[in-house]
Amino acid sequence: MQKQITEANLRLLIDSLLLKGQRVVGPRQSGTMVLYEPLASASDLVTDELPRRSIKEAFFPVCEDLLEYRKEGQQIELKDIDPARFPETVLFGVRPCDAAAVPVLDAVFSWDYKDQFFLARRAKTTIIGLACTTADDACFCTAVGLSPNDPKGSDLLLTPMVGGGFLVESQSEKGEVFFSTWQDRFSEPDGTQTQALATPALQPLDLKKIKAWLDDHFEDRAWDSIAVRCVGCGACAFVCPACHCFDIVDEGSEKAGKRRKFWDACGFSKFTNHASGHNPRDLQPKRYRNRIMHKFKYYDDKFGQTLCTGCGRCIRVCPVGIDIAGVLEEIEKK
Amino acid sequence: MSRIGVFICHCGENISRTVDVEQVAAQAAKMPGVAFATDYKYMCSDPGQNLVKNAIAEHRLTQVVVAACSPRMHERTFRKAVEQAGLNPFLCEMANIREHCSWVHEDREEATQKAIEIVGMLVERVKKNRVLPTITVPVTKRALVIGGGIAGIQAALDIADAGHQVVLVEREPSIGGHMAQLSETFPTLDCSQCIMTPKMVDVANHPNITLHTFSEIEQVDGYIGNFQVTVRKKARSVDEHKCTGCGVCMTKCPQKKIPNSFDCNLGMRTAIYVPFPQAVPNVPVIDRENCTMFKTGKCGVCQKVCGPGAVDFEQQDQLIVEPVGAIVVATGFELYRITEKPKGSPIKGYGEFGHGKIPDVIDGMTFERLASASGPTGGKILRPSDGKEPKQVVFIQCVGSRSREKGISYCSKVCCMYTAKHTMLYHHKVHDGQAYVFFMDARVPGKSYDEFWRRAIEDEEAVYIRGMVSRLYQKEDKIVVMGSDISVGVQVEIEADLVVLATAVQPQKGADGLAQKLGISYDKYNFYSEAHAKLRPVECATAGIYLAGACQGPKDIPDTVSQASAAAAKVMTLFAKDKLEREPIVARVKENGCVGCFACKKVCAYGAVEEKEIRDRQGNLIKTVAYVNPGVCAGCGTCQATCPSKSVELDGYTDEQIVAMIEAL
Amino acid sequence: MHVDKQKHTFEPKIIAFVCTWCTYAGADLAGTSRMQYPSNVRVLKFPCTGRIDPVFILKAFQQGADGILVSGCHPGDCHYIAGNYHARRRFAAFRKLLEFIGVDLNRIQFSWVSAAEGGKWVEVVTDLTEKVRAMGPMVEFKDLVLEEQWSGGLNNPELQAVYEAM
Amino acid sequence: MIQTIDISSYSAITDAIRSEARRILSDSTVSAVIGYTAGRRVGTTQPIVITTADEADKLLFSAGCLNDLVVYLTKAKKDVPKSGRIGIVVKGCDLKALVGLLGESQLKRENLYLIGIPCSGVLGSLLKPSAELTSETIASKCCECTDQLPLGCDFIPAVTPAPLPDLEKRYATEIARLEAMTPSERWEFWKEQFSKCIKCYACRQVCPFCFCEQCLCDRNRPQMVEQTPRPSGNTAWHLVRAMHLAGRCAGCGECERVCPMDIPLNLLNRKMAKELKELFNSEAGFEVRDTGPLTSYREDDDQSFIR
Repeated sequence: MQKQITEANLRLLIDSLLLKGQRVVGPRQSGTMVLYEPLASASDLVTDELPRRSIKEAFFPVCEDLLEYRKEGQQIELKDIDPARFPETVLFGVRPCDAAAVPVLDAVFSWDYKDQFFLARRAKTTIIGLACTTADDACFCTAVGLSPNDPKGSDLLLTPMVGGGFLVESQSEKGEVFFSTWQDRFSEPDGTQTQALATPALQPLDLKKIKAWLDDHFEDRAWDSIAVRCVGCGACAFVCPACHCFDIVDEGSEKAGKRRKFWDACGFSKFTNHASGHNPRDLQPKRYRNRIMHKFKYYDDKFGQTLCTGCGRCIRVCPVGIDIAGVLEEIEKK
Repeated sequence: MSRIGVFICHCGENISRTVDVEQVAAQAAKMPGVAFATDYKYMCSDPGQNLVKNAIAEHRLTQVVVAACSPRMHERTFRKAVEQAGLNPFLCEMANIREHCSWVHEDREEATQKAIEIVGMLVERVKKNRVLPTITVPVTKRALVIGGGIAGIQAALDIADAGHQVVLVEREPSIGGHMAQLSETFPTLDCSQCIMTPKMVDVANHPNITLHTFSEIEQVDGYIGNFQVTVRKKARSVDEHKCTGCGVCMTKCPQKKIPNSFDCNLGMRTAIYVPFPQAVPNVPVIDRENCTMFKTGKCGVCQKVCGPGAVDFEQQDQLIVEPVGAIVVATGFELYRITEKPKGSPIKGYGEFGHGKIPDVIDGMTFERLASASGPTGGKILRPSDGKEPKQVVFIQCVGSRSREKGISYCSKVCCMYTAKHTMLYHHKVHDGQAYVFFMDARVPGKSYDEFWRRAIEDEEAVYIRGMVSRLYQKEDKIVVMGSDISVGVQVEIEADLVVLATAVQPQKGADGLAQKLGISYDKYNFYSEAHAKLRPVECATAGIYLAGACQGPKDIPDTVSQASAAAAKVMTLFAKDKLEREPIVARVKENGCVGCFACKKVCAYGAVEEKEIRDRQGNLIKTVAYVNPGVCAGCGTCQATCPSKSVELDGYTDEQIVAMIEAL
Repeated sequence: MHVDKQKHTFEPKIIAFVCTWCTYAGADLAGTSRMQYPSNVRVLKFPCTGRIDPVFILKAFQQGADGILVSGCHPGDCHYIAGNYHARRRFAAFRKLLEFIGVDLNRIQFSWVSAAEGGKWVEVVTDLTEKVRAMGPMVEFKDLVLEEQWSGGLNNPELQAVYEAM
Repeated sequence: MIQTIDISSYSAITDAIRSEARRILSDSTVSAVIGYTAGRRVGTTQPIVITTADEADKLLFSAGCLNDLVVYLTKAKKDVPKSGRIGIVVKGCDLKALVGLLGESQLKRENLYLIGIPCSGVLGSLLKPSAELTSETIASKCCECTDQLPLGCDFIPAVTPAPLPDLEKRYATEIARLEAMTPSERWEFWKEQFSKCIKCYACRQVCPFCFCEQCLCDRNRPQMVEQTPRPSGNTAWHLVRAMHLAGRCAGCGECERVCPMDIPLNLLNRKMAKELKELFNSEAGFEVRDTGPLTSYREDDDQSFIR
């Protein structure tokens, strides 16, 4: 279904949601950065900048509690966290490269083990995407088969129109429900042109060819030269909309504490460190290889999807200028 | 899970009066990991200890917390009891609920609550305690004594007499040190050489003493009980085993005009020489800098006249490795030189005393040689410039000493006494002469010392002037000494024939270098530091190294000999056991995490941290890590707090134990 | 000496990190001398102040300490020669860091208390306890423990509003 | 007023680096050279390790050469070849870090060939890489730089860096601003900063002094610092790091530059450097120091804060 909405109505809609007690998350200025954060009012919404971190944390928080424990005498008492407590949330202004990562995450979190924490949040969330009209030199969604107005993952997709306002397309049942709930705010499309979409500079990559090379080159000296500069931080993984590795740790004291789940990154030297002290990925090139392999081969093998949406965040934040698009181009040329 | 036993002591009523011990026991029983908790009237008594021992067996306890008095009081008692019950003693901790609780608080409720919390902290701590085995270190019962002055000689003889092997190393060609240079000694005025030379001979003849003269310490490895000391035996050019000490070489040597430093350069010696006639060993040494043979390649007279063929121009320095278990450092002192302003040292020199350019301004040791019957003048007091007998002699005390502006703030301790002695010796030898002494104040404590000083003034007519000399200068054949007498507030000017400066006592040159080799600490003047100024005055902080004599601070002969014997006694205490046992509270390096930044080594006051290479099976160096020598580590844990990755851990005070206590709060 | 027995509304938690040779012994002396002081202090014994890691202080604040005392041997008296000299530098630097991030330095006392200074121990502990009691609870680190990133929290203020609406 | 910074010397420096790298690689003085090369995006660079003379032309120096390459010499980077002598391009600030590592037994001078850069400044960030170098875009560390010309290098291009214009000392200003606040205002400031942290450890990984193989903060027995990226653990982590760097940090500012969450981390390090200078007259420089301010002591150190 297609509708359109004026800028003013969009803001009214957000404020209405907030008034209703709904949690609304969208890009907002937070200190020096734009981040996806709960909005206090529609005026918080920032639509002209890609947030520094991706939307994945709405379903897969930086850190969350899984359970609480308490010990007394010889007794141990456990208390689970109830996922039903997660609030209904509307995500506004999600970029297509972020929204597209959500179905990718769905696959892994609902695979053999159903991650109740992820899925509960996911079920209670409506994603309202926003197509891009500008791109910088790190953007490369078009190179990995997506586009600046790709509807993947969005329940509703907004596309800016010439002269203001947005064209709105529903992409799912949740989107339809949202339309019907808030029908007063939307109007039928009047044929106004949408603005020209962003045009990322990088040419489309041949992901099949890249995967074919990866299939055969687990051992290859190229990894050394590609990854020699990697210093092993987790910046790329943490800003990535699709990376989803996590660790679990008990925090607190002998007497009481909490079990927590928090982001982990395959670049960390301790990521695959065994209790024995042995580490199969003992050097950085092996870790970086895993990053590329996981994104463009393993995930594809298992779920038929690529674990990269071309948002370019990792390129922007990498301390040592590693450019995943450049790496892919290099592999494609081999 | 742990099965901890908690034992609450009433200490008669000392604890139970303010702490509800039953409630503490009841609360302790609920703490996670506690399997048994009880209280008892006197836990340290035999029945109390048996209660602990029985409970360990009955309740299969894995750790024990005794809540009673200070661990400083009874930790040993309970650890021993626990050990008797079959647990490692370090699995027992004490919670101090007496000194830190019942005795200092009156409110029963508050005190009880605090006692419960203290017990809780120790319960958490003891869970993280590890079994610690006692550390034993083998002991090589052989001592090294560095320095052959009276301190080194005394220490060597004492240790050797106790039946242990001693290696005595002396830098000069002969042992004897400064005491051999002295004429008479205070306060008895007995002849120094008469009491010194028999001891030197004893050293030479002692079956347990190996003597290396003309030798220096090259390198020191190892630790208490197990040092490996490399001694450089400098080329003497005379074979010690062949030489008979007949002295013909010296009489025939054509180089006869070399100033003899033993005589403070007043007398002359040959190029092949013994520093003084009573030298031990009585084996000459060739001074290669002044020997014609070494300078020009022509001469060789000594070699030709030597019957036993002992002269060996080809001799090389020899490196000898001596394994020893203990080291006594007795390197002595030297006198402050008014001419010198050593770089990097606080010493500033004495321009106002002529910078040493006036020949008749001499130091105390030079005066000793003038007064010595075996000295260059045969015991006559004759001034260096023209050999005349001085009729007016000015002695100036505290030259260098106690003078912050000149760089030395300490008192040299011996000068007041030896200056008094000098005035007497002078008066005895030059009956019509007059001695003047400029002094700040007289520091003469000690048995018969004050009497001795008074005698110099009252019987021997020395004139003591309280005040400092501001300047002195040569005027024809006199030295004009300008000073002030502050007791009467007038300027004084004396035309002296000879001026004797009581210059400060300083450590030997190179004392800092030797300290670095030994890994011992020293103060800003390079005096070696004792482990504790009062309670461990002869031990270095570095285990197995002891101090004797003036290398540790200015001392007179009686103090030096006392300290030398004390150091020897410490060595004998160490040697009384075959193995050294010590509490296993030492730091341990976790080599996995260590990256070899050696911050631990930098902060270790004991030199316990060594560098250790880790190699793979092919012998390739993987990394260099720190290694803490358990024989040397004192267990302060400064290394651990300094280590950024916490790769060194102090047993008994691990991070786990401490964090557990904090988290129990 | 009798401490005024009035009850206070707030009793601070004071953690003392002390060396075993001087300050712990000084505290023992206070005990054997039956001196009285507030019961708020909990003593952690270390071999030497040189062993005290600044992390322990952070940890103690996180665990709810309202005031912290670090005490050891007077300069020159260290049982281990120089541990207290190293500690002195370490804490000179660390307190500057704490001050810079906004910890009120009145909550941290450093002192030299020898084995003979039972009286000084009582004074130091009493003064610190009273000072911190007047300052009120140290809430900064405790509050931090409750803080969450927005996405992970279930008890954020903004969520409370959401729950109330539900 | 925005001033343009003169970096006209950088093309001559690039030429000089290339020819020197070519020379030392072809005559086997070194087995590898660590330098900068161009990135795909205009104006960006990335570190590169070259091992043959043919690759020398890949090297360059520009205002985009932000990295402190010294991190590649540390044990944290096991995969960089360390056999034989290594050539490395260093700016003055980088060299101070390298000197610090020499003092901490992490490197041996004889195994290094230092190519010094007469530096006129670099950009503060590459988020907008094509920016021109001006008084606005220049890195904060450059505003307080006193070491434009590194000393003690094996090779320095014969170029005199243009003196930097009088730039606002941003760290000094910011430290003074914070110092003037009340403790609770400062706490609020840092609480907000630290709460942003996601524990990606980029600050640690780029730091030349974070060469520990086993970071204290990765340990869980005991857990000295909470591992999770929550405000509490974040605060502890940044304080521990500031403390571990105190007296060692050479001021390369990499931690702050790479922080994806814009936490002003170097502010902590600059503050500690300032305090240690005042307390113990100790600061990072080009002279190798055997001990740092926190691994040494003086008997007469200040103890006015001790009762």
